[in-house]
Amino acid sequence: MAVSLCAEPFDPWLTLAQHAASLRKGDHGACASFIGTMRDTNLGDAVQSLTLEHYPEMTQHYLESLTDQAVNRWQLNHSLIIHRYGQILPGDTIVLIAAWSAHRAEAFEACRYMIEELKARAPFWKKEITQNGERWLHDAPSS
Amino acid sequence: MAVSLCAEPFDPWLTLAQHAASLRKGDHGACASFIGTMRDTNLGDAVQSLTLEHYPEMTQHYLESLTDQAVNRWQLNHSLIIHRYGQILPGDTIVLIAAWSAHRAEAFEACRYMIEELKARAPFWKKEITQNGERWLHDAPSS
Amino acid sequence: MQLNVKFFASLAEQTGTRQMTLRGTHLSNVLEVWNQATAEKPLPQNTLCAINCVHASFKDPVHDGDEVAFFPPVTGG
Amino acid sequence: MQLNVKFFASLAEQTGTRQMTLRGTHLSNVLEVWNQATAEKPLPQNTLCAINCVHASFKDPVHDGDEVAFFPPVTGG
Repeated sequence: MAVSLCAEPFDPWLTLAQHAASLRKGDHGACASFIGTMRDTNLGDAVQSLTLEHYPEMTQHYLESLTDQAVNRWQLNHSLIIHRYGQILPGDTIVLIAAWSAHRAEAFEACRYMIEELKARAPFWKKEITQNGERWLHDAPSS
Repeated sequence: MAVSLCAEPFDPWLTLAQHAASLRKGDHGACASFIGTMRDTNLGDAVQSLTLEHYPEMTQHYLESLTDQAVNRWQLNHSLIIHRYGQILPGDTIVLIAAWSAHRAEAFEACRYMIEELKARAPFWKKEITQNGERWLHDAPSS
Repeated sequence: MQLNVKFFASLAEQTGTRQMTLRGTHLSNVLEVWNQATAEKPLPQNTLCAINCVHASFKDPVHDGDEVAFFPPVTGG
Repeated sequence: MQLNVKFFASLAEQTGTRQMTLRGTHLSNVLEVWNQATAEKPLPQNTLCAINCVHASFKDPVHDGDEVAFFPPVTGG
């Protein structure tokens, strides 16, 4: 089980490949993964970059407890949560979630649970930088 | 949108990375993927290998129509279905499914839909080779 | 009338046939194709069929030149 | 009583403060911490809070040495 906060761009597929390679072959039958990526438009505006603020001590603590919740609820061989913070550009991976299990239902449900809970509760805040200036996403009308 | 049948082992993460790299940066905000992998035990028995028979003309046709169904139902930037056939060893990837979309709900739903439909309807048949001989999985009690 | 008939997986083993061509006899639906192709072998429970690579039911009509396939429940993925 | 108070994102901008220490006054719950720390600024709708890095509600009690954080709805992922 791994949780990581990341200030620099990372390659989500390479990261997934490395984690998959670290698992014993033949143990898991399923891996469900989710990658959230920065888009270059939002709410009809071109977005040049994103500043992702977070509450470092709480983020780490929250994501670890989220992992524990998933592990307690589903039989997982491995799980992964990686989240960027700081300056982010279009095309950058913002979040990577993955769950390995014997069977697909557990892998899918754990992966979906972790991203939905993270979106609802993890202390991150996005500020978009557009041609018209900056805006906090939590102040913007939801899409 | 891509469908591929594969006689040889392939690296699912490298394949995903290549497809992701072929997409325009900033267009998609979400990628949900599923990888099904051969386990070395099933129904309490050690499994040495698997022979995956299929109906080649129908498989290709079926997987293309499955892609069409997903594309008609969800807004996808890209989708991917890759399935092995032939001789398969523990740890080998059997199936890879991925869906890229602007938002996560569509990516997750399309990915889950494609794997569930594939499991229920795509013309593949697994024969397990164990120490006690061979067995068709469709004759085995379901796990 | 000519039909191309295929059997897969355990059905190919049970019938001892992977592929055969039926010629001459008029057959109106998939079930009649099964009966003719297998010399009236009992149809194993849960057997599925396809006409020209599309899932079908045993009552579906067949036409000259069709490929009719029989197979057990699928277990891919 | 000593409390460490933090504000994040738009709340840090609105209050002009990211971090402050409250000393001396006895405060019994999170809402009282807000009022003291912001000199009774109105609480923006949907403001969230945490005590010692765990989600909390505004009625939750605070204790000497606690870190109390205020932040707008989260938008990560």
